Amino acid sequence: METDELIINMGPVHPSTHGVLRFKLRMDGEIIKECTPVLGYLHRGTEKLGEMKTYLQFIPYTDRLDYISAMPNNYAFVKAVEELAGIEVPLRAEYIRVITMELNRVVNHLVSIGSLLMDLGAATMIMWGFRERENALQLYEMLCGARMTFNYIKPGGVREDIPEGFIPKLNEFIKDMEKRIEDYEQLINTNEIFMMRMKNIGVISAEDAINYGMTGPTLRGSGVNYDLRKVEPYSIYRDIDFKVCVRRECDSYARYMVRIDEMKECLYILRQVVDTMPEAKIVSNPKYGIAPMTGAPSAVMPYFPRIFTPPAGEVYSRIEAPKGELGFYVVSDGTTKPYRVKIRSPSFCNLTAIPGMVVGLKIPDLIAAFGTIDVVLGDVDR
Amino acid sequence: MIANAYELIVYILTLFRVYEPLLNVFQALGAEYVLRIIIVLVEIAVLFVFVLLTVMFLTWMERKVVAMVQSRYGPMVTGPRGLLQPVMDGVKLIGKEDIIPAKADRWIFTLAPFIVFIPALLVFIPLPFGESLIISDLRVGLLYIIAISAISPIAILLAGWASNNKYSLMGAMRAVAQDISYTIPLALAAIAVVLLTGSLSMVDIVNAQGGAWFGVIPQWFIFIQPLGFILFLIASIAEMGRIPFDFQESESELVAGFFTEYSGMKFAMFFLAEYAHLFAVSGIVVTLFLGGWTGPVLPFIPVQITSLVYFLIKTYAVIFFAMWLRDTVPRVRIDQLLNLGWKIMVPLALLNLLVTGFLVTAGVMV
Amino acid sequence: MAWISKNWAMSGIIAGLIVTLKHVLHIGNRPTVTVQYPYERMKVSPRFRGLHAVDENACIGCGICEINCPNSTIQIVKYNTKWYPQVNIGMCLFCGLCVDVCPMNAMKMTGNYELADYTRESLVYGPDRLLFNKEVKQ
Amino acid sequence: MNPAEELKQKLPSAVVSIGIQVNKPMAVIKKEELLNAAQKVKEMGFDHLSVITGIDYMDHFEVVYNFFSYAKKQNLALKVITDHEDPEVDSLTSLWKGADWLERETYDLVGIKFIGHPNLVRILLPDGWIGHPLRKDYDMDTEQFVTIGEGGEDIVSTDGSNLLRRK
Repeated sequence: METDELIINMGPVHPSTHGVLRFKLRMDGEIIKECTPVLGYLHRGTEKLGEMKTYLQFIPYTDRLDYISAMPNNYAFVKAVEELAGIEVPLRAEYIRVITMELNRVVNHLVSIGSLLMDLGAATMIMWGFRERENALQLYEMLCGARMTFNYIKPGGVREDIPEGFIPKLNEFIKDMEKRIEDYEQLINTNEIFMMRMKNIGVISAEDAINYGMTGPTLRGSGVNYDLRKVEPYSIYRDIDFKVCVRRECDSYARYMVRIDEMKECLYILRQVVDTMPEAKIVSNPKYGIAPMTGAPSAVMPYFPRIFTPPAGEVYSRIEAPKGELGFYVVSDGTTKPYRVKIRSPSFCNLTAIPGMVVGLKIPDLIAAFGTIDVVLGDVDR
Repeated sequence: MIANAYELIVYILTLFRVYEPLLNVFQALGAEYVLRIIIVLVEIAVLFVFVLLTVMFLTWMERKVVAMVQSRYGPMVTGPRGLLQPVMDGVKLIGKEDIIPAKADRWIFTLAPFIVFIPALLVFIPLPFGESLIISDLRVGLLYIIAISAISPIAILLAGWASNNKYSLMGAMRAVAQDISYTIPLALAAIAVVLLTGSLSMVDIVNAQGGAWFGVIPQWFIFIQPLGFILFLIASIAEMGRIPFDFQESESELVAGFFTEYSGMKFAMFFLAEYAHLFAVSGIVVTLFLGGWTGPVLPFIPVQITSLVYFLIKTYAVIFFAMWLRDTVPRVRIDQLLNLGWKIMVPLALLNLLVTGFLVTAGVMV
Repeated sequence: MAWISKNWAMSGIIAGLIVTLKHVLHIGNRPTVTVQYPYERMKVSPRFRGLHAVDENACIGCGICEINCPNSTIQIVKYNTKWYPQVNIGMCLFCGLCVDVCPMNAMKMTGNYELADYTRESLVYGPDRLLFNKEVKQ
Repeated sequence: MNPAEELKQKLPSAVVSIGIQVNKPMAVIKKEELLNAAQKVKEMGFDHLSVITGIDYMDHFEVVYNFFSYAKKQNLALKVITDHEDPEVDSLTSLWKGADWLERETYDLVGIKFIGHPNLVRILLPDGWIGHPLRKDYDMDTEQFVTIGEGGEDIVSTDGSNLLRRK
């Protein structure tokens, strides 16, 4: 019997490609022979924009990279700039930054697990995830006035101090989340169908994962004990007690479990940070700002640099974003605008591994593996 | 003793003293058969209206159950608690443009929704909704039901092929593979019930479950055939094509499976057929294993009404289970599904059949 | 047999069914959380970054917000003999940089988030729609 | 001894100079010796290629490779300087599979050719895009329009008059 290979275009509009990614699949029946991701449908030229905008104007654009977890993006860029200019940050600002970033990690993993489960056919989890995410977003709204695109972290500090009532609400959120994660685990972790779908699917060995440049939970799911928060502690992570969640199974289930464990670890970190937060209400470095002309400190951050010129030089600085290693390569020529901004986005580099992971599997496996890679197309295409 | 819905209508008409005059009129015209045809049409119309209303209610109920699981309200705006939402959906779908893809096979593409929809209604003919509430108590009722529901994969294949879309075709192929591999354990599990009753008639099957042990525990076949019940339930969920076995659609993999290209009223027909199927299969599960319409007889209320209520309560319980399961579990993979069907369910069903047959022959179970 | 009990005992699925049933029956703190949007609204926080508002008395029309806006959303236009910012909401990122840089604290952001409109032109909010403190002047 | 010095000791011919790039050691490598140096770097334990950055300096291009070693927890940056006319460097895809897309991206946006890359085509922009956007001399004023051809390929043109456009 004469058979023919089937070419399937999965995407750019497909329910489970998380946006506008397109997979060109060469199929033999249900089996994938070759998978070619086609990117660029969401390319907005962020790096070029970085050359056209001042340092401060570029921060809102970093929000739009990985819009599920925007706070680490803000921080990664600001950290690069701070390293370049040698700015010191008040301790309280660092604590606030860590709170926001860890909160964002929880949010990111909720969305990630939820959309993974929805792709597998269980629509409940994403609604539960969004239910808890809503509480976190309300916290963000309280903190900086925006729910997803924050523009909150600034060179030398943060935009505003935490408002009254934020910490009790955060504590409530942490308490609530701990119970909810138990629900998730009961719903998903031991579900036989889920295990059938996830175990031994999308296997990538530690060597391969490193070679592909995968980072974040996807790498830790392959058994590499690597977390930039531990390896190159930035901000106040040096003083925080937490453990790196590693799984050795290398498959999709391991990556999922890493995310669940990381959520719990995040809540642990949040508890610590809230308990040990310094009282002094200084959240920005007064050396790098001008007080407003009206004299009285305004409601918004008083010492916020209006014109900001780091010295000429170049820096590569990376942080552990929820999806992996997020790096900004910033070249400054001593003017108000960066000469070159290069974004090393975790989604882009993690996605590199997909074609190798899925050959010989079926379409449902591609979806399971792709879901555990956890990409956001804004981050891939930039 | 009123055997079926025709006789029930005749009985009601007689009760109101209109049947005799009507019969006389038609007999005078020498066209008695016209009256019969009219009565049959009336009962079919009543059935179809009932089924369609149930289907609309089920779409509402599905959304409500999903919403409750997911901490939401579900539809709330149209009508009380959003009860009129299905009507609005219907109006919306009728108003949609009816798109036929340029390279689709027009005739088959148009025909397929009807071929899906009609068997979904025909299944109800030998299904007893209550004491004497049955269109026709076919002596091969169970066989008829299994045979009729085997038509739908053909229609799905037609729809998938005619759409000229790769996703549709893959969805259709999956649907056919799944239907074939699950009709066998379904039928085998049902045959075990037939062995117990010695009849394919649905009414006989219900009547066989009418008694009670020690006057308390109803003699439902679920207690005699627990394995058969589980197999039948799983196989029928697979037949219905619902999560965890919704391969024909498998939204996140194949966009919408075989009805990717359908829109408007044609899409609505697939949609209605799906829920009609859900209702029918739940009714069959109830009839075969949960005692059908049997239940305690209440005084002063006609047994037709109480039995219908019992039947509907049990059926909605099964439907709720299907919806509840749908909100809990992910979808299995197609090859895992076929493995489950052929390597586990078919042998278990055969084993169940063997043991049942042995016990029936030995006279332990009657 | 061990394989069957491991894979087909369905204990995980039953555990999941229990969790979802708890939600259906609202057992344990599991309320319905939906906010029925057009009929009920959530309260936005005081810091919410919505539509801009300009203090008519404080604004000096210096144009610093115009310079600092990343998307060139703001233009300084003449209105009632003075110069005021005009904001094109259709391009606005709602980043709040204009609020941060205003030397007179004249620029504010309100909690108004229902900004959808039928035409692009009506998304341009001129000083007549942005200014507050109008009554003080008269 | 930091890794850049170690590299200079091992491959004195390849390393032009060494320096510090904000607390990360950096070595400037001769263009011809890049593959050699990368091989050596990998042997030294730098198994994680974090990012490849191409920078247009108007008169020359720089390609910066940032490495990290999981075992030693050290950073190292390699920098290659190419001329502006015909920027070409060796591809590292044979050593790091992750370099594949990073190099394609650099080619796409900066226009640096990687010799030996198996599939050096544009990755983010459509095929046939005119110019490389992250070059400083990229023409920002020319509008380019992408349509999809019969075979599904991208067609880039500068004439948008026949397209349906919003006002």
